[in-house]
Amino acid sequence: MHNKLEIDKKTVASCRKNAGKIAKNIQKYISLHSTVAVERTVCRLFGVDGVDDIEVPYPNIVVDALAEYGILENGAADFFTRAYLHKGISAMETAKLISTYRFDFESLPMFTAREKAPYLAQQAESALAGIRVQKKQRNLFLEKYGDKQGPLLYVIVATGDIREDVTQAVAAANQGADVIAVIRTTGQSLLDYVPYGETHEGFGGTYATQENFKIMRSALDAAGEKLGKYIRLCNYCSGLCMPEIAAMGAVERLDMMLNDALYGILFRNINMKRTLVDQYFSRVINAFAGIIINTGEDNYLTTSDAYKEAHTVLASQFINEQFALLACLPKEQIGLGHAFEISPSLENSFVYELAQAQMIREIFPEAPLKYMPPTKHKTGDIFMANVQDALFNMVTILTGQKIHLLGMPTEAIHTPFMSDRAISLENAGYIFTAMKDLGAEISYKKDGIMSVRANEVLNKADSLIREIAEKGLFPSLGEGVFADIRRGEDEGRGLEGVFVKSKDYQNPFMDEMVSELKEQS
Amino acid sequence: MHNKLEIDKKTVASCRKNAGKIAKNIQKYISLHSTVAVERTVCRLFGVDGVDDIEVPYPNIVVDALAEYGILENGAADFFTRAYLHKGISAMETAKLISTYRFDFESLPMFTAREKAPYLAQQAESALAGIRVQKKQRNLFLEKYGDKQGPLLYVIVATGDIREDVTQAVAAANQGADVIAVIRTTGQSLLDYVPYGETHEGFGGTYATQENFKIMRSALDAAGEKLGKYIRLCNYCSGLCMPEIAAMGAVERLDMMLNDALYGILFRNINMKRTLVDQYFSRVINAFAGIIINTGEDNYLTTSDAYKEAHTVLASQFINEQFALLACLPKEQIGLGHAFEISPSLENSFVYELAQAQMIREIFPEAPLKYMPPTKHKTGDIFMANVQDALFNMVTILTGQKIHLLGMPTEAIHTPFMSDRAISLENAGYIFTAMKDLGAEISYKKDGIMSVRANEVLNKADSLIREIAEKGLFPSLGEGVFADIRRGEDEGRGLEGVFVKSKDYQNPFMDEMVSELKEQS
Amino acid sequence: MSGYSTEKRDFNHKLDLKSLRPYGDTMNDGRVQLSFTLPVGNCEKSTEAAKETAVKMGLSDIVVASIKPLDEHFTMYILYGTFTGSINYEEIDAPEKEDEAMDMPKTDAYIKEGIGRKIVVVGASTGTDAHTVGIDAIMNMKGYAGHYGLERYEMLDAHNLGAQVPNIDLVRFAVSKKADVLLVSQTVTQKDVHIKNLTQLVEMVEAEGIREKVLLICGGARISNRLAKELGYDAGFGSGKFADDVATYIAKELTYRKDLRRN
Amino acid sequence: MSGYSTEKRDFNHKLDLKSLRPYGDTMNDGRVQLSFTLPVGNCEKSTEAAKETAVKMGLSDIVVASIKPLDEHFTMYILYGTFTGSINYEEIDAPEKEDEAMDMPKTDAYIKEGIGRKIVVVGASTGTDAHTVGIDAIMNMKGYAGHYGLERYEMLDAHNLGAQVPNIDLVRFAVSKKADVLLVSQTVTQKDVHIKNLTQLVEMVEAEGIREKVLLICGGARISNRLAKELGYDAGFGSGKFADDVATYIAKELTYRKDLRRN
Ligand code: B12
Ligand code: B12
Ligand SMILES: Cc1ncc(COP(=O)(O)O)c(C=O)c1O
Ligand SMILES: Cc1ncc(COP(=O)(O)O)c(C=O)c1O
Repeated sequence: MHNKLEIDKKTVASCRKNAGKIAKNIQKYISLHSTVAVERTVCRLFGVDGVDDIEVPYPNIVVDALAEYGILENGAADFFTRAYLHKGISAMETAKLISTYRFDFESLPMFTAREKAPYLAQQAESALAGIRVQKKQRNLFLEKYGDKQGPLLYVIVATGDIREDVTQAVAAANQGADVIAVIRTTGQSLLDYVPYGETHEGFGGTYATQENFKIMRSALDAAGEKLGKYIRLCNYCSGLCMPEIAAMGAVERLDMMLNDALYGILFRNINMKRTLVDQYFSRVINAFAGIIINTGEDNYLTTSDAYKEAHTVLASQFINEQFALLACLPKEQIGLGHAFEISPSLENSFVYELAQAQMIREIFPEAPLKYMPPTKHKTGDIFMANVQDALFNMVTILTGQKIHLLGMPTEAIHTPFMSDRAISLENAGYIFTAMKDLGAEISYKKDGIMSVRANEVLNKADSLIREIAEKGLFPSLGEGVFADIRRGEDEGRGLEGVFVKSKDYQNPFMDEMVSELKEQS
Repeated sequence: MHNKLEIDKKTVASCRKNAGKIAKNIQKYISLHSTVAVERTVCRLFGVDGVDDIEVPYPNIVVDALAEYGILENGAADFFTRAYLHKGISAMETAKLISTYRFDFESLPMFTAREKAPYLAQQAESALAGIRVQKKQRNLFLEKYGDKQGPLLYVIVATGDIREDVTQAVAAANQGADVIAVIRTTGQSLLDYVPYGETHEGFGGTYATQENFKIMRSALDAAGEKLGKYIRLCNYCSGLCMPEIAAMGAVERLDMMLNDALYGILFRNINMKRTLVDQYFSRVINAFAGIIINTGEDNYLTTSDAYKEAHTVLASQFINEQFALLACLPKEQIGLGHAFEISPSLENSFVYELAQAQMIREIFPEAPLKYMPPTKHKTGDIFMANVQDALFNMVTILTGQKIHLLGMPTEAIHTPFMSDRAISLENAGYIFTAMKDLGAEISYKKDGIMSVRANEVLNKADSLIREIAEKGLFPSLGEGVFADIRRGEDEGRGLEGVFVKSKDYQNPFMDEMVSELKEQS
Repeated sequence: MSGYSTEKRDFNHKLDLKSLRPYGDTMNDGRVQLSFTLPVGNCEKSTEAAKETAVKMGLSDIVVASIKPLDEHFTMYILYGTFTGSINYEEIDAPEKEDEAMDMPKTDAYIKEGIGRKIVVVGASTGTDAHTVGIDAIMNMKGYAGHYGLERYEMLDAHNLGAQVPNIDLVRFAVSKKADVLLVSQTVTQKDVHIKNLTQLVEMVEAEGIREKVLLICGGARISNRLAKELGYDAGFGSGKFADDVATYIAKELTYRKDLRRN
Repeated sequence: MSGYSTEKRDFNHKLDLKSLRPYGDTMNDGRVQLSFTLPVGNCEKSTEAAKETAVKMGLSDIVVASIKPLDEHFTMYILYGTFTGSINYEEIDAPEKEDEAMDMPKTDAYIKEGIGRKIVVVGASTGTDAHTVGIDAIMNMKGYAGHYGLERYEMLDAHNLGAQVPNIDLVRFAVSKKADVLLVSQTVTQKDVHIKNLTQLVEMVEAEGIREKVLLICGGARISNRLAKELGYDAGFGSGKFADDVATYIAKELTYRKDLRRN
C-alpha cells in the first residue's frame, strides 16, 4: 500500500501498541469469566436446539436451570458430560427432561477430568466437523466461481418477513449485489434468547433465527448457482446473544457477521463485562468458521458529529483489531467499519471523507474494510440522496474499500424497497466502471488538506488510545470517550448473566477452536 | 495554469498556427462578401424595427427590396444614407415607404463618399452608444454585486412561452442559477428573419425576439436585485440570422450567445459561405458588446461517438478560437464548448472525461470554457441521470470549467420542469461545496491513462488541423471531418443571400466596432 | 408571406386556487412524476399495465420514461403524466398556524412570569426504539443545528432518560419527579410500531391517573401535530422542529392552562 | 414467559393477477413514489394540499418525504403512498407480440424469396426536427449499438434524406424513386409537434394517391406501435428497436401483402 497521505508510521505503531495493552488487560478478565450466552452456545454446540411448547428455547431452559441449581459455574459442558456419563443420554434428551422438570439434578454425580475428556473431545470434534464442512463448502464455491476482486456490493434486506426477504435478496443478487445482509428486527439484540423457526413479522428487520439463516442461505446458493457466483450472507452477531448467533451462523454458513467489541455496550446499553466476555467466544467461532466480522464504528458518526469524532472511529478500530487478534481472527477477517457521514453542508466534506477513508485503508492494509454510506444527513429528497451515495461510491473506488454497504435513496423514509436497491446498485455499478483506474491515476498534495487532516485524526486517536490505556477501558467507557455515551462498569443489561468460572469449568469447543486457530496462524 | 497532464506545448503551438492559417484564408473570402442577414443587421442598427401588417419584419422588407432593385451590393447603409441625403428621411421612415411601395428607387441619386461620411458616422455613433450603455450597465451591476469566482451555473428555460420562461428563470435564479439561457423554438435557426414581439408558443423552446429578450432581461435584473447578484442572460446567435440576433442581444444586454463558426454549416445545413460571413459580423458585435460567445463543439459528441471524436472537438475549438480572434473577440469572451458525452458503459469513462476536460482547460487557459452535460446517454431513468450529472459536476469543479451547463434528470424525457432544475442545482451545489479544493489536492500520474489520453487527442487534433489547413476549410467540410457530416461548398440553405460587396459598399457599424476593438487590445 | 408568422395559441395559464393542479413547466399542466414496481416480468403487456395503473390514478398523457426489470418477476417503471383532477386549495383544512418560536431567554422569562417555578420535563425514546439523536436534539444541553436543548433552559428541569425506555419506566419516573411534561420520541415507524407504542403510553398515563396533570408531547421524523392529536397527545413535533419550538409550546400552553384553572 | 414469543401476523402476500398492485417490499403493499410541484408557497396548508392531491390519486398512508420550496410561489413534494386500487392484469389488452427480429442475412434471404427484388426504402427526419441520430441508427451503414443499418442490407435500396426534410420533399422523393417503404423519424414531441407533423405526412401521402402503395413507418423515442397505428401508419418503432426489427417487419409485411394480392 502506497503512503499517499504521508501518514506517520510511528504514530500508527504507538496506537497499535496501546490498543494492544487495552485489549490484553481486558482479556485477563475475560478468561476468568463466562456468561449465560456463552453457556447457551455450548448447549447449541452440544446439539441442543428447538423450543418448548411455550416457545422457550431449550438452551435457555438448560442454562436457567443450571443457574437455579447453582451449577452454572462449571459450565454447561461439564453438566452435559456428567449427564451423559451418568445416564447415557444426549444433551438434547437432557434438555427435554429439564424442560418437563423430570431431570434429577440432585443425584447427578461428579466425574474426574480424565473420565469426562473422551466425551468432551468427541462432542467438540463433531460440532467442529459440521462447521468445517461449511467452511469447506464456501471455499469450494469460491474456487468454482472465482471471487470478486474489487469492492463487494453489500445491500440489506429488511422486510420483517424472511420469505419476502428472500424475494428481495434474490432480486438484488440478480442486479449485481455480492453480499446480502438480513437486518434484524428492532430490539432483538436486547432479547436474552434467540427466537426460533421461520418468522414473518419484524419491525425494521427480520428475526435472526437459525431457520431463517438456513432459508436465506439456500436461496442465495440457488441464486448464486444461476449467476455463477457466490453470494455472501451477513447477519448480526451482537447484543445479548453474540456467541449463540455466531454458532448458528457458523453452522448455516453465513459469511459475515456484524460483531463489535464495544457496540453493545455503547449503543444497546449492555453491560460491558457481559459484552466483552461474549464477544470473545463469538469471535473465536467466527474466526474458526471463516466468517468476516464487521465492526460498528459507523455508529459513532451517526450519533455524533462525523467530522469532530473521526478520531474516535480510528481509536475504536485499533481496539477492535486487538480484541479480534486475541480471539484468533486473521487480519483478512477483521472487517473494520467506518462511514461517510460528514455533513454535506461542510465545505470540502468530500475531501475530508476521502482523506479519512484513504487513511484507514493505509493503516489497516489487510483488513476487508466495511464502509458505510451516508445515512444521517439524508433527507427524504431521494434525488439528492442518490447523489450523496454517488460520492460515497467514489470514495470506495478511489481508496479501495472492500465491503461496500450501498446507500439507499430512501434512507430517510423506509427500509429499502426492491426498486431502491436497484437504483443504488446501478449507481455504484456506473461509478465503479467509470472510475475504475482513477485511484491509481491520482496522488495527493504533500501537506495538503488531506494529508494534514489524516495526520490530525491519527494524532488525536493516538492521544485517546493512550489515555484509555492508562485509565483502563472500563473507567474510560464511564467517561463517554465514544459517541459521547457514558456507561458504568456495573450498569447496563445482562450483567446478571456473567459469572466467574469454577476451576472445573470447561468449554471444549472454545479450547479446541483456539488451539486449531493458533496452529494455523 | 499547471501542466497537470504533461501536454506537449509544441503540438499545441502547431495546432494554433495551422488553425490560424485556416481562419485567415477564409477571412479573405469574408472580407469581400456580405449577406442579407448582415444587411438586415445594418438596418436594425439604423433603427429599423417592427413588422408590417402581415408580420414581415421591416429589415426583411428593405433588404428584399434592395435585392430586387439590384442595389444590395452597395449595402443597406449606403442606401439609407442616400435616402436621408436625398429626402431627409430616417431609415425607419424609408422602410415604411418601401413597405407600402411608395419609395421611389429609380430616382434616388448617388452621393460621394465624402458626402455620406458625416451621416454614416453619426448613425454609427448613435447605435454604438446604445450598446456601450448596456455594456456599462453590466459592468456597473458586476461591480455593485461582485462577480462569482467559481463555475457559473447555467440552466435553460424552454417552455415555449416567454412569460412562463420568466417564471421558470426567476425560480432558477432563486435556487442559485447564475446564467439563464432561453432555448429557441425548434427550427428558428432556419428562418431567414427574426420573429417579432412577445411570443407564447414555441416547440422545445421560445422564439428569440427582441421583445422576449427585453422581457427576460428586465425580469432577471429584478430577480438579481433581490438576490444581490447579477444574473446573466444567454440566447442563440446562430442560424440564418446570426448578426441580427447579435445586434438585438447587444441592445438588450444579453451576456452570452451561442455562436459558432461552423455549427450552422454542420448541424443546420446552412451554406458555409453564408455562415462564415455572417459569423464574422455577429462576432464583432458580440465582441463590442462584451458578450461571451459559446461555441457548439458539444454537438459533435452528441451526434458521433464521444470517445472517438474527442480530437474533432479540440480541432474545432482551435479553429473557432482563430475565427473569434479575427473578429476581435478578447480571449475572455471566447467560451469554447465541449461536453461530457462518453458512454457510461465504457470502462474508465470518467477518467477520460476528466483527462479531456483538463486538457482543454490547460490549452485554452483564458477561455471561459462552456462545459455541456451528459445528454446522449441519458435515458428516462431520472435517478441514474442525476448520478451522471453528479460526475459531470465533479469534472467541472476538478478542472475549473467556467460556464457549467447543468444536466437535467429528465433530459431524455422533456424540456426541464421547474423541479428538474431545482434537483440539478442542488446536485451541483452539493458537489461544488463538497469538492471545493479537491482539484488543488490531486495530481495525475506521469504517463498515466489521463496523460496518455490527452496527448493522443491533441496529436490527432494536430493532424486533422494540418490536413484542413492544407486542403482548405471549404473542401474539408465536404469530406465530413466533423461529426461525420459532409457539406458541399455551394449546398445548404441561404447561399442565395450571399453577395460580393461593391466597391461602394459600406458597413459603418462594423468598421467602427472593429477599429475600437483593435484600439482596446 | 405567411411563412413569417409565428403560430400563436391561447393558453389558460392563470392560477386558480379553487382548482389547483400540479405544475411542470406551465401553469395548470398537471404534470407529475411517478415510480413504482409491478410484480410482473417486463414485457409489452406489463408496460401497458403500468400505464393502466397510472390511468387509475387519474393520469393522462402518460409517458413511460423508464422500464427497469428488477428481476424475472418484477419491473420498475418511471412515468410522467398529467393529473386530470384538481383540488380546491381554498377549502384545504390547514392545521392552525403555530406560534413563532421564542428564543431561550424569552421562554425563560415567559415561564418565570406565567408559571413562576421550574417546569419539570421528562423525556425518552421509548419501546424498542434505540434512536436517541432526535430526543437528544431536543433535550441535550448542546442542542442541535444551532438550537440549544431544553437542559440549558433556566426555567426547565429537564431529564432525558435516553432510548429503549419501556413506557412503564418512563411513567414511573415521571410520577416520581412530579413531571409537568412528558416527551416521547419515536423514530422507527415500520409496520406502525410507533402507533402501538404511543397508544400504549397514553393508556398507561391514563391508568396512572395523571393524564390531566401532564402535557403529553411526542416527536420524530414521521410525527405530525395532527397525528399526535389523533393519538391523544397534546402536541407532536416532526422534522424541522427544534427545542425552541417545543419550549415555546410548553411555556405558553402551561401558562394558558394555569390561567384557565385560576379563572 | 410470553416475553419469549415473537409476534406473528397473517399477511396476504399472494400474487393475484386479477388484482395487481404495485410492490414496495411486500406483495400487495401497493407502495408508489410520486413527485410534483404545486404552484403555491410552502406552508402547512400547502403540505396538506400535496397530500390531498395524492389522496385524489387514490393513495393512502401518505408519507411526505420531502418538501422543497422552489420559489416563493412554487413547492415541490416527494411523497410515498399506498395505491388503494388495483388492475386486472389478465384483462390488459397487450399489443400483439411482434415477431422476433431476424438477422441481416436471414432478412435478405426472406426478401429474395418473398419479393424477389430489392425493396426501395426512403427515410428522413421530417419537419423542423433536426435529430438525425435516430434515423441514422436505423438506416446508416454502420448502424447503432451493434445492429447494422438498412443501407447495409443487400436486398434493400435505402435512401436516407437526413433531417429537417419538409414532408412534401420526402413524398416527392419517394414518388420519384418508386419507394416501397417510407421511414419517418420524429424526436421532438413538445406540444405534440410530432403528431401534427406525422398527420400532415399521412395526408400528403394520401393526396398523392400512393397510400396503398407504400408501407408507412414512423419511429422515435416517444413513438409506439400503438400510437403509429392511431395516426394512420402501418407501424411505429420506439426506443430499444433497431434496424433488424424494422427490416424484419418490412420483409414479412411486404411478402404478406404480395401474397395477399396474388391470391
Ligand atoms: C442515526 C440512525 C440510526 C442510529 C441511531 C443512533 C442514535 N444514537 O440515535 C443507529 C445506527 C443505531 C440506527 C439503528 C437502527 N435504525 Co436507524 N436511522 C438513523 C438515521 C440515519 C438518522 C436518524 C437521525 O438521527 N436523524 C436526526 C434527528 C435529529 O432527526 P429526528 O430523529 O427526526 O429528530 C428531529 C424531529 O423529528 C424532532 N423529534 C424527534 N424526536 C422528538 C421527540 C420530541 C418529544 C419532540 C418534541 C421532537 C422530536 O426533533 C428533532 C430535531 O428536529 C435514520 C435515517 C434518516 N436519515 O433519517 C435511520 C432510520 C430512522 N433507522 C431505521 C431503522 C429501521 C433502524 C433499525 C431499527 C435497523 C435495524 N433493524 O437494526 C436500527 C435499530 C434501532 C432501533 N431499534 O430503534 C429506519 C426507520 C424506518 C422506519 N421508518 O421505520 C431509518 C429511517 C433508516 C431506514 N431507511 O431504514 N439508526
Ligand atoms: C442528440 C440530441 C440532440 C442533437 C441532435 C444531433 C443529431 N444530429 O441528431 C442536437 C444537440 C443538435 C439537439 C438539438 C435539439 N434538441 Co435534442 N436531443 C438529443 C438527445 C440528447 C439524444 C437524442 C438521440 O440521439 N438519441 C439516440 C437515438 C439513437 O435514439 P432515438 O432517437 O430514440 O432513436 C431510436 C428509436 O427511437 C428508433 N427510431 C428513431 N427514429 C426512427 C425512425 C424510424 C423510421 C424507425 C423505424 C425507428 C426510429 O430507433 C433508434 C434506435 O433505437 C435527446 C435527449 C435524450 N437523451 O434522448 C435530446 C432531445 C430529443 N432534444 C430535445 C430538444 C427540445 C432539442 C431542440 C429542439 C432544443 C432547441 N430548441 O434547440 C434542439 C433542436 C433540434 C430540432 N429542431 O429538432 C428534447 C425533445 C423534447 C421533446 N420530447 O420534445 C430532448 C428529449 C432533450 C430535452 N429534454 O429537452 N438534440
Ligand atoms: C456491530 C453492530 N451490531 C448490531 C447492529 C444492529 O443493531 P442491533 O443492535 O439492533 O442488533 C449494528 C448496527 O449498526 C452494529 O454496528
Ligand atoms: C452554436 C449553437 N447554436 C445553436 C444551437 C441550437 O440550435 P438551433 O440550431 O435550433 O438554434 C446550438 C445547440 O447546441 C449550438 O451549439
